[in-house]
Amino acid sequence: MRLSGRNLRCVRGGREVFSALDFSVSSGEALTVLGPNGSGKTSLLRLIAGLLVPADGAIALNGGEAELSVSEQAHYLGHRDALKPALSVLENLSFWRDFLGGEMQDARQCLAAVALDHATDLPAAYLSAGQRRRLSIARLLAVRRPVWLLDEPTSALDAAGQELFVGLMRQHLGRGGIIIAATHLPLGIEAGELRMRGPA
Amino acid sequence: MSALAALIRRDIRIALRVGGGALIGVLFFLTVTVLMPFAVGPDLALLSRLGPAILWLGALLASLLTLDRLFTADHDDGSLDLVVMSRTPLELACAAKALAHWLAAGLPLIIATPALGLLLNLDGTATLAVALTLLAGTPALTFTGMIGAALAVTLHRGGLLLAVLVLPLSIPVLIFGVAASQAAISGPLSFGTPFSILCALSLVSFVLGPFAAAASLRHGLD
Amino acid sequence: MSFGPYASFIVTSYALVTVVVLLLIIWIIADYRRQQARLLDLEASGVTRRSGRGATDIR
Amino acid sequence: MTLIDLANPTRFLALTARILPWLAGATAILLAIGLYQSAMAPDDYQQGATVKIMFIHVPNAWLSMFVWGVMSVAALGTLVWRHPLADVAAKAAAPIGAAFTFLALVTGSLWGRPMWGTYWEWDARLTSVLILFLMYLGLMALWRAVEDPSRAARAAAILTLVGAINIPIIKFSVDWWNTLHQPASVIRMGGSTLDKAFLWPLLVMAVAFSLLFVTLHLAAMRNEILRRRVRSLQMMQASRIAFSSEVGTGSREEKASKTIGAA
Repeated sequence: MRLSGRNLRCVRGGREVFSALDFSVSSGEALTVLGPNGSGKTSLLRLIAGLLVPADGAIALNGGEAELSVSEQAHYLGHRDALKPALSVLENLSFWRDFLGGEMQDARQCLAAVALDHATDLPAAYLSAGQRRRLSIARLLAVRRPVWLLDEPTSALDAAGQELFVGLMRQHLGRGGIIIAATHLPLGIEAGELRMRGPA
Repeated sequence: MSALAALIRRDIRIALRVGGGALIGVLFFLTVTVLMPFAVGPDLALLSRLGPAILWLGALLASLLTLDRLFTADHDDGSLDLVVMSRTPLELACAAKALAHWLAAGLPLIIATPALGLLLNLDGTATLAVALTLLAGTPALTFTGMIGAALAVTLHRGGLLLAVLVLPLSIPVLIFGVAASQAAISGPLSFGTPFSILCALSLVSFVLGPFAAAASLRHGLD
Repeated sequence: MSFGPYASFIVTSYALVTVVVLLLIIWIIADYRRQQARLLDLEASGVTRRSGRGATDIR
Repeated sequence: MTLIDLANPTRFLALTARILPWLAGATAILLAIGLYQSAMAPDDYQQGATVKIMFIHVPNAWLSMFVWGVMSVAALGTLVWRHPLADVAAKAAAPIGAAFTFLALVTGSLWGRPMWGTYWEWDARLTSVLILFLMYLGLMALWRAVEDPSRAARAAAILTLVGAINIPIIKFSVDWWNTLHQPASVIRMGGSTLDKAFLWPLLVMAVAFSLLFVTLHLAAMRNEILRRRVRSLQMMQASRIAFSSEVGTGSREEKASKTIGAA
């Protein structure tokens, strides 16, 4: 499996964020996207996720399921955690597992993997920022998708949470997954680097 | 299919839990209807003549009021991104959200109609006619209102703008809804003609609403 | 004892009051049981109140 | 949370547990006496047997206003004295008050049906009660809309007090509006010249229903206190998870990765 972008150009609000950008990641590899604020890290991730349309260029996933688009084979972990405060931890996770579709895992085991298994019936409103992030990470495990697009994944996590997350990322890569992460902090796994220059 | 069922289940759950707004719509409907006689006067004959119109206007405003957050809530917490990335077509997801909204906020309005009919001095037939036309017509209000709710995400504005956008679109539904209930009460038209047009409007909105809303959401993402 | 021509209205209003009051009582009792059960669940999972007493203790 | 915050509701719970059975018993006895007396009461020469509806309508109507009064005092308690139980009392009273108001409305309309020929007449009294009912529902909606009880408390208290000031104004306006449209009132409900034969059953029923309210209110307050305890325990549970996961991550991670890998 190989995820690649060729000659990508992104324009947002009439302003060119980046242009002529190429990247390529293979199965079992991780890529960190580095660069100053405003250099288009988030835009690149959203472009790959299909949430933005490139002004130029194309993104392709070779060796994936042919009838599915890239975005349907990718997980996106953004700044906003897509949790409903009125629902319990388990309800939140089960909903995304059922809705996203694909190869499903047991929701309780996924919560155990992020150390939230004692809080299954707690309303998500009571969770701290770090716990909310853990719950979002559990979503990546609940449905298996080969591409993980992570936007500052470790920002709200404590040391233990980061360690736990590194383990989960290693597992994902070990199964032939692909990770692209935009981050300021070292991710904790061996990864290629893509430096965004920022607006010219 | 189970993906859509999960979406409908989640939306209904959120609407009925603490903090959800489903039952506030009914309360609004009740209040608007009770206010009318204070403006019109307590003349029972007059009220029973105006009754269907009052109930329809109340239901229209109530269903519009609760539509406001249909997509903006999901947009604000990032859920909408994931809905777009799912393997379910966005059109179907929109339809499921509208259906859930109608079940949680539209259906209670119809259940409340008989009690309000009593206050407006409507007899059994008239109340039944209004309830029936609301049952056929409120889905159309929800599904056309959904277009406005999707536009509100694109424009980062909701509230009054939504009302201004959607109210003109709901004029046909209002016309045939009130016409059908009046026909059942006093004639001279037969009930069937306006009622079948009302049903047709609902069916058209089932097709048009999800497509327009999905298109608007796709372009509105950033 | 006869209620005259409007017996149904009298019976209906008394019946309705009975039903609503009973519903209120049932709701309050059910709510009490539910909260009590949730408190016991929480205590069973090892969460206790800061004062060191059980949350269900009333004394 | 200070010690008094905890101690007060705890003492309240102990007190409630002790007096609730007695209250319930007293309510049942008084209700039985009241019902017997109202069944034995003679027919009114004008209204016939329908006067019997008065014995349940008037207590409910009285309670619909009395409960708002209780809530207003509680609202003052929340805003001025910041008594920890005040908000609990106000919140627990609202659904009960709404139920009594609903009953006042329905029994009033059933009482009026033989006189008016319709179930609903925009009679000044009934209309005022209807508006009171809407205000109860609005207040309940306010409590439901906000998840955090301490934030909802002040908003609800202000609304309750505004309502208490507004209710007489609304009553006056509705009276004025009503006389403007129909000069002669259809009937005078429960006029001031009540025969002794009606007065006694009515008084007993009014006291019985008031006791019923006190009983239900205390029980509902107990539920509300327990609900808040559940909430604070859940929040403690949430914060404890963060703590425990920090301690035991190493082994937990290995175990978790095995289960996920096998799944």
